[in-house]
Amino acid sequence: MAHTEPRFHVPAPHVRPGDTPDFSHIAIPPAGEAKRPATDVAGMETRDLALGLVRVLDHNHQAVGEWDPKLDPDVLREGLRHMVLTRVFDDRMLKLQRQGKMSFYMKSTGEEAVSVAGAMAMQNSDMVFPSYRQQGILFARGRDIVDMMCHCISNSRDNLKGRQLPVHYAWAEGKFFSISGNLATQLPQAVGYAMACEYRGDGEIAATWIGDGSTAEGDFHGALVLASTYRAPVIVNVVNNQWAISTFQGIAAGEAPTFAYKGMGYGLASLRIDGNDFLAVYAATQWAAERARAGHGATVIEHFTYRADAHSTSDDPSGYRPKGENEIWPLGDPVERLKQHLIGLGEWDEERHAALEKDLNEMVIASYKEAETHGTLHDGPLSPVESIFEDVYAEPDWRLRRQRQDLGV
Amino acid sequence: MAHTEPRFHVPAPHVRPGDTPDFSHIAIPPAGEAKRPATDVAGMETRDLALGLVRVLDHNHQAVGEWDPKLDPDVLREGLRHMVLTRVFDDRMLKLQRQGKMSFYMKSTGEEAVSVAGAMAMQNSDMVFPSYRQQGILFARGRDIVDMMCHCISNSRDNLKGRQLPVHYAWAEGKFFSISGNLATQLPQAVGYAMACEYRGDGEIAATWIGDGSTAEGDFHGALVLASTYRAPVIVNVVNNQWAISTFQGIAAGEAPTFAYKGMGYGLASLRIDGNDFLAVYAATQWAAERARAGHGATVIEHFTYRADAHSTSDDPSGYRPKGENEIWPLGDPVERLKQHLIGLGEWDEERHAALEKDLNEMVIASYKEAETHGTLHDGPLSPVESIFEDVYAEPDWRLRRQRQDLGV
Amino acid sequence: MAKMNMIQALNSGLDNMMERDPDVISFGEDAGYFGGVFRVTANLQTKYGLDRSFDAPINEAAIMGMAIGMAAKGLKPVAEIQFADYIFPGLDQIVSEMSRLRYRSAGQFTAPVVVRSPCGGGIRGGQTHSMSPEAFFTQVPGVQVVMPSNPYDAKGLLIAAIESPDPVIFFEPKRLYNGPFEGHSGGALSSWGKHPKGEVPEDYYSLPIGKAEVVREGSAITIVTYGTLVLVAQAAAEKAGIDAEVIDLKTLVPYDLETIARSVNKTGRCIVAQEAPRTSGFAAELAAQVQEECFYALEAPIQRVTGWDTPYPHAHEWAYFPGPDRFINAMNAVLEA
Amino acid sequence: MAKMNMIQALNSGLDNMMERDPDVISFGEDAGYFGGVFRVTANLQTKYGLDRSFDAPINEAAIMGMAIGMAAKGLKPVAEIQFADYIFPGLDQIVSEMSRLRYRSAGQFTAPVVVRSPCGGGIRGGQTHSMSPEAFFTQVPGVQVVMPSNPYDAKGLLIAAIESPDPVIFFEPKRLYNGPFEGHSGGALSSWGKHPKGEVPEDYYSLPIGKAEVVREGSAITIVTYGTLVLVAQAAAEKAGIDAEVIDLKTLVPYDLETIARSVNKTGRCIVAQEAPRTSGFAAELAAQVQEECFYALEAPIQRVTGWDTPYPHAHEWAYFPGPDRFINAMNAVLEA
Ligand SMILES: Cc1ncc(C[n+]2csc(CCOP(=O)(O)OP(=O)(O)O)c2C)c(N)n1
Ligand SMILES: Cc1ncc(C[n+]2csc(CCOP(=O)(O)OP(=O)(O)O)c2C)c(N)n1
Ligand SMILES: [Mg+2]
Ligand SMILES: [Mg+2]
Repeated sequence: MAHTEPRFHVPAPHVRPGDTPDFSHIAIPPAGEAKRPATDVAGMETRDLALGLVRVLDHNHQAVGEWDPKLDPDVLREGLRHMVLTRVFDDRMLKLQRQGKMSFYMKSTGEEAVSVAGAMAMQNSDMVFPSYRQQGILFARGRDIVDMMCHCISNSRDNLKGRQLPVHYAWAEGKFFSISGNLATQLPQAVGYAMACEYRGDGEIAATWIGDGSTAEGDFHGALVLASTYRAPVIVNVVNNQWAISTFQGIAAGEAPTFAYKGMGYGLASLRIDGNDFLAVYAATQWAAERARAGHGATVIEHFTYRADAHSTSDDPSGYRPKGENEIWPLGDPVERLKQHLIGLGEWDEERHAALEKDLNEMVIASYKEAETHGTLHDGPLSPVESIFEDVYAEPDWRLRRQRQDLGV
Repeated sequence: MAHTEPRFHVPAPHVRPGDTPDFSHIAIPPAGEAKRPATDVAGMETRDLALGLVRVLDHNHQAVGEWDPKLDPDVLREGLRHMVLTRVFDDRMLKLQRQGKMSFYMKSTGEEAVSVAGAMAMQNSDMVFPSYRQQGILFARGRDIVDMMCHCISNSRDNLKGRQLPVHYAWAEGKFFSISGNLATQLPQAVGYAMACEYRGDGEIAATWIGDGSTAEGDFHGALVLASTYRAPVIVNVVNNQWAISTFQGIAAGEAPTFAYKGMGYGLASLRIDGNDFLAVYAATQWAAERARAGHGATVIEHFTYRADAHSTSDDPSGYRPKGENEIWPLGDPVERLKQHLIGLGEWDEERHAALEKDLNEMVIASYKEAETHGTLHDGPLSPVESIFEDVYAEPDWRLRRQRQDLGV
Repeated sequence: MAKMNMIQALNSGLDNMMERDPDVISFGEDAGYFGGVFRVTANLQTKYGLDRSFDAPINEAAIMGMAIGMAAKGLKPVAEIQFADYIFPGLDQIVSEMSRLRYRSAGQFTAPVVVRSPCGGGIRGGQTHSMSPEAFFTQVPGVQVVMPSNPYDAKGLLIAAIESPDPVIFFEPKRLYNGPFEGHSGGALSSWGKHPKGEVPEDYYSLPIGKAEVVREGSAITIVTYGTLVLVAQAAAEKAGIDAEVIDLKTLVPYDLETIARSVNKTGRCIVAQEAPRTSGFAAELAAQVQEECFYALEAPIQRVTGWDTPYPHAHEWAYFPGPDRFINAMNAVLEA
Repeated sequence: MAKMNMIQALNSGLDNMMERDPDVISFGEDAGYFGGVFRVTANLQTKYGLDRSFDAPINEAAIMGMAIGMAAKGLKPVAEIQFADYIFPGLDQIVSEMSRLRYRSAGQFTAPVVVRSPCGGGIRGGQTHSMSPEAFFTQVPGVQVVMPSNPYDAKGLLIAAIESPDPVIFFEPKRLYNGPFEGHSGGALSSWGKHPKGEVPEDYYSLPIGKAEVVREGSAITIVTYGTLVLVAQAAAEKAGIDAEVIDLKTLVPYDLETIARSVNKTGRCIVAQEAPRTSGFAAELAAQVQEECFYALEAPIQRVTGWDTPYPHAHEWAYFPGPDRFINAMNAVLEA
C-alpha cells in the first residue's frame, strides 16, 4: 500500500529509534575562529556569523578568540551556580511531578546556558519575553525558589492564583513577562515593548526566546518585520534544541542553512552560536544588548543546543529518537563545560562543585517543604475559588458577578 | 507638541507630495550582467541573483546576456498584444467605473510584463494563484473578454454570480484560482496545490503572486517554510511595485536589502529581476518552472516594478507620493520596452503598433457593448437573487432553505 | 459644538486623547502618513510626530502583538485594522494574548489596547469589506466590545475605550461614517450635519462603556440592536408606524441587560438584530438571555433579524442586508404572534 | 466489532479511508512519524507512507492553507490542529478562505478539508489546552462543525466528514479520548470497553452529518448538548433521578433542529449546555432558536449550563467545568419555574 518513495519530499532525521546516535553530519567549527565585529556593524555584514558558529570554550575548556567576554571568575561562578540550580530544580520538579505533586512540568536540561548567560549579560531592568524553557532566567534574576514552586503546585501562594499550567511563570518585579502556552506570540509583543522602551527613552531593551520549531509560526516573521522596520532594541533568541516535541528541526528549517540565517532576510544582525557554551551565549547577548541600546536595532541569535530530555512530562522521546544521543552530542553539556573552564582557571574544583550541588539540592528540597506549607494542588489550600472570577477585567462586570453567585462562592 | 525627532525609527520614502520625483538612490545594474545558473543549482547559490537585478533588455532595447530567453518574434508579438490588451482593458474599465458602471476597479498599469510574461512562460495547465493585480494572466491564457467584463459589472453572465468584487476573478477552466480579497492567503494554498501536483505526478506546477506590502503577512512566511520543507514545485512571485496603497515598500522591507533576499532565509532559489522587462520575466519564470518541474523545488522571484497608477479606484496617490514619478521611473514602461525591442529586431513598427492599439480598443469597446447585453450592475439582470443561497455548501441545509423562503425568493 | 460626521468625530477623539496623554499612540496599515484609508487618523502624524501616528506593515498579528507589548510597558496603543474582515490574522493575539494577559499573570501585566476597525456592509464592498465579526469577540472573556451608531457616541466611546483599563475591540460601522443610513439602498445619503448626534463637542468627553440607550421610545415591541441597524430599525418603525422601542446597545460586552430587560418587561415583545450571518451571531446571545430574563413577560417568541448564513454578496448586497422591510416583517410577525 | 476507545476509533476511521481512497492524506504537528501527541494518527505513516501521513511545521495558518490548496486539486486532506486552543493562527484561512472558496468561485473550486482538533477541558490543561472554541466556527457560513461524544460516533462521523463535499471542523473532546466521563473530577476513569458506544466496527461505516440522537429518553425536560457534556448530562439526570431527555447533537452546523424541537415540544422545558464560556457560545444559538421554534410549548425559560466567562483556570478547573451539580441545579430551576 505504502509507496516506497514518497511522491513529494518530506525531510526526515538521520537517525530514528533503534539506530545508532550519530551527529557526524553536523559541522562544528573550532572555538575562537569567529570574528567579532563592532556592535554598529550593518546587519548584512554579519552573514558569516549567521552561517558559522560562535564558540568561545574550546575542547580543552579554555576561552579563546575575539568573542571571549573575559568575565571575572566571580561572574563565572555565579553563572555556574545558576545553571546548577536550574538543573537541580528541574530534576527535583520532575520527580515531584512523577509523584503527582503537580500536573505537568517542563525541564530545560542541556539548555541552561542559553537562559542563564542570556539573562546575566543583560540588565535586570530589561524585560524578557521567554518561552516555557528559560526558567534559568528566573534563577539568574534571583527569584525566590519557594515562590516558583508554589506556582508549580498551584497552591495558595502561587502568584498566578493557580490559573496557569506549571512553568508558565510571570514575574513583573523581575521583568519576566507572562509565559504563554501559545507558541511564538511573545515575539511581536517583545518588539512592541522594545519600541516602547525607546519611546520612553529609559535605556531599557527587551529580549525574547523562541524554539526552533516555533520559528515556523507567522508571528516569528511578523516580529522580525517589525524589528527590522522600526529598528527595535530587541534580542530575538532562537533556541535550536533540534526538536519540537517529536518533530526534528528539519521540518521547520527546510532547506534553510541555519536558523540565524533567517534573520538575514530582514537585514538584521544575525549570529549562530554554541548554545552550550556559557561564554559564547554571554558574549553574543552582551554584543546584541550593546547594539540594541546604542540604537542599531535588533539581533537574531540562534543558540545551537540539544534538548537533552523529554519535551515535557507528557512526552517520551524514545518513540522518535535514538536513546543516548545526548551523550555523544558534540557540543557537550553546558554545566560541565563551564565547570571545567573554571577548574582550568584554577577558580573551582571538584570538591567545591560537589558541595555546591549538595547545597543546592538541600536548598531545593527544603524549599519544597516550605512551599508545601502553603498548600498542594490536590489538598489545597489553593487560591480562593472566587479568584477564578477576578482579573478577567479590571472590575468584574454583571456577568461575572452573577456567575460567581451561581457558583455560590 | 510633535517631537522633531521620532523616538523610534520609522522609515519614510525619499520624497513625498510636493517634492521632486527622484529615484537616484536606486541602483540599476546594466542588462546582461547577471549569470544564469543551471536550474538545479542549490538555492543558497543564488545569493547574487537575489541581491542583483536580472535584466535582459538594455537601454537600447536589445536583448543581452545569459538570461535572454531567445524567443521567437511571434511569441514576442503575442506577448506585446497581451500586454497592450491588458492596458487597454484596464483603461477602459477605469473609465467605466468612473461612469458608475461598476463598484470598483484595480488596474495593473506598468506591471503588465509581470503577469503576461509570467503566464506565457508557464504551461496553461499549471495552476496560478494570483493577487488582484495579475489580470494579464487571463489575457495570456485567452480568457473571453466579455466574460471578464460580465464579472466586473456583476451581471447575469458573471461566472461568479455577482458574489465577488470586480477583478476578483476565478476561472477554473483556465487554471486561474479564485482571487481572495485577503492578502497573502493564496500563498500556502499555492504550495499545497503544488505538493498535490507532485502527489498526482501529473507534471503540473503552481505559481503565485504577492505584493511587496503583503510579504509582511504571516502567510508569506508560512508558505516559504512549506515550500522549503517539502521542496514544492511552486513559483512565488513577489511583485514589488514599491507601494502598498499609501505605504511605501520600506515599511514591509525594513532593513532587508531586497524582497528576493527573503527567499534565501529558507534556502530557496531567489531571483530579483527587472519586472518591466518582458524578457527578464519570461526567462526567470521559465527557469523557475523548469527547476520546479525537475523536482528541485520552489523559486522566489522579486519583480522590481512600479505601480504606475492608483492602488484602486478608491485611491488617489497624489496624497502620498509626488506626481510624475512614473515618467522618470528608471525601469521604464514594459509595453514600450518590448515594443521598441521588436522594432529594433525589425519585427514590428509604429504603424502596426498603432493599429494593434486601435483594434484592441475597438474590440474592448465592442466587448463591453456585448457584456452589457447580459445586464448591468444597476439595472440588471443580475444572477437570480436566490443564487445568494447557493454554493455556501454543496447542498443548502435547512437554515439556508428557510432563509431563502424568508427572503421570498 | 461642531457638526461632525463619524470620521471627524473619531479623529477628534483621537486628537483630544493624544493631546492629553503622551502615552496614546496610533498606528495601522496606511494609518500614519496618509491618515487611514477612511481618514480617521488624518493629520495626527503631522501634529504628533512620526512615532505617535505611524504606518504599520501588513501583518495584523504583528500589529496586535506590537500593541500588546507597548501596552504592557504602559503606553496606550490605538491600533487600526483596516477592515474588520482583515482582523482574523490577528485574532490569535487578541483571543489568546490580549484578552488573557491580566488573568494569566494575575494582574501583573495588562494589555489595555484599543483595536479600531471599520465593519459592516452596505458599501458594495463584497464579502471581504463588509463583515460584522463582532461575535468572534463577544465570546472572548477579557475584552470589551463596542460599536457606536453615530458621531457623538463614537467619539465619547472611543475616548472611554482609550481610558479603559481593559482591551476594547471598537467596531466602526463604515456605512455610517459619512452619514446616517436608513437601510434603503437607493436612498440618497443624508448628512450627519442634520442629525442631532452629528453635533459633537470639540473637546474631551467620554461616554460610559456598558450603557445602552433607548433611542426611540415605544410600548408595543422592543428592538435591541447596535451599529448601522439602530438607524434602520428606527426608520422601519417610523415607516411602519409601529410603536416600537429601539435600544442602541453601543456596548456589546458587557451589554446593558438592565436597560434591555426593563424595556422587554414593558413591551412583552422583542426583536434582536444584527447584520452578521444569523447562526451563532450576537443576536443569539441577546435572545438567549432575554428569554431567560423576561420569560414571563414575553407574549411572543423573540425574533432575530439578521444577515443570512452566507458570505456577504456583492451584487445582491441589498438582498443580504437586513433592511427596513425585514424589520417590518419581523415586527408584524411578533405583534401578530 | 471491536472494543475501541475514541483514539482507536478515530485512528480506525482514518485507516479505513486511507485504505479506500488514495486521495486521503493526513498531516499536522507531530502527526506523522510519531502519530500525534494523542496518537490518533499512529501507524499511518508506516502503513501509507511519508507523503500520506506527515509532520507539518508549527504554523497553523500554513497547515490550513496547504490543506486548502491540496483540496482544490482534488485530494482529501485531514489536517490535525494539535489542540483546539491553537487553531486561531489558522482561523483566517478557515473563515476567509476554506469556508468561502465554493461560494466566491461559484462552485468552480472547493476546499473539502477536514480539520481535526482535540478540544475541551477536564484534563488539567490550563487555559491553553482546554478551550472549546466551536462558536468561532458555528458562525461561519460554509463550514460544517461536528463534535462526537463517543468512539462509535467519532469514527462514523469522521468518515462522513472525510466524504463530505464541504469543509468540516471536527472537534474531538479529549476528555473522552480514553474513556467516558461523568463529570466527577475525582472519579476513576471508566473505560469505553464497558460502554455500548465503545463497540466499534473495524470496517468502514459512516453516520450522517446533521443528525442528532436522543441518548436518554425522558419527558420532564430536554437537555441539548454535545461532546463531553452529553455524558455529564446523562449522569446528572441519573444521579438526580430526573426524567430528562438528553439529546446528543453530534453536528453543531447544521444542527438537527427537528429532533430538538420534537423533544422540547414534548417536555416543555429545555436546558442547553456547552463547556465554553457562557456569553455568545453555541448554547446561545440553541436557546435563541428553540425559544423561537417552541415558544408556545415552553413552560419555563430555557436555561444555559456553561463554562464561566473566564479563561479556563488550571487549579480550579472543576469550579469552571459545568459538572453534574450545575446540571442538577439547572434542572431543578427549570422544573420549579
Ligand atoms: C500555536 C501553538 N501551536 C502548537 C502548540 C503545541 N506545542 C507546544 S510545544 C510545541 C513544540 C515547540 O517546539 P520548539 O519551538 O522547538 O520549542 P522547544 O519545545 O523545543 O523548546 C508544540 C507544537 C502550541 N503550544 N502553540
Ligand atoms: C489581510 C489583509 N489586510 C489588509 C488588506 C487591505 N489592503 C488591500 S490591498 C493592500 C495593499 C497591498 O499592497 P501590496 O501587497 O504591495 O500589493 P499591491 O496593491 O501593490 O499590488 C491592503 C493593505 C487586505 N486586503 N487584506
Ligand atoms: Mg525545539
Ligand atoms: Mg505593492
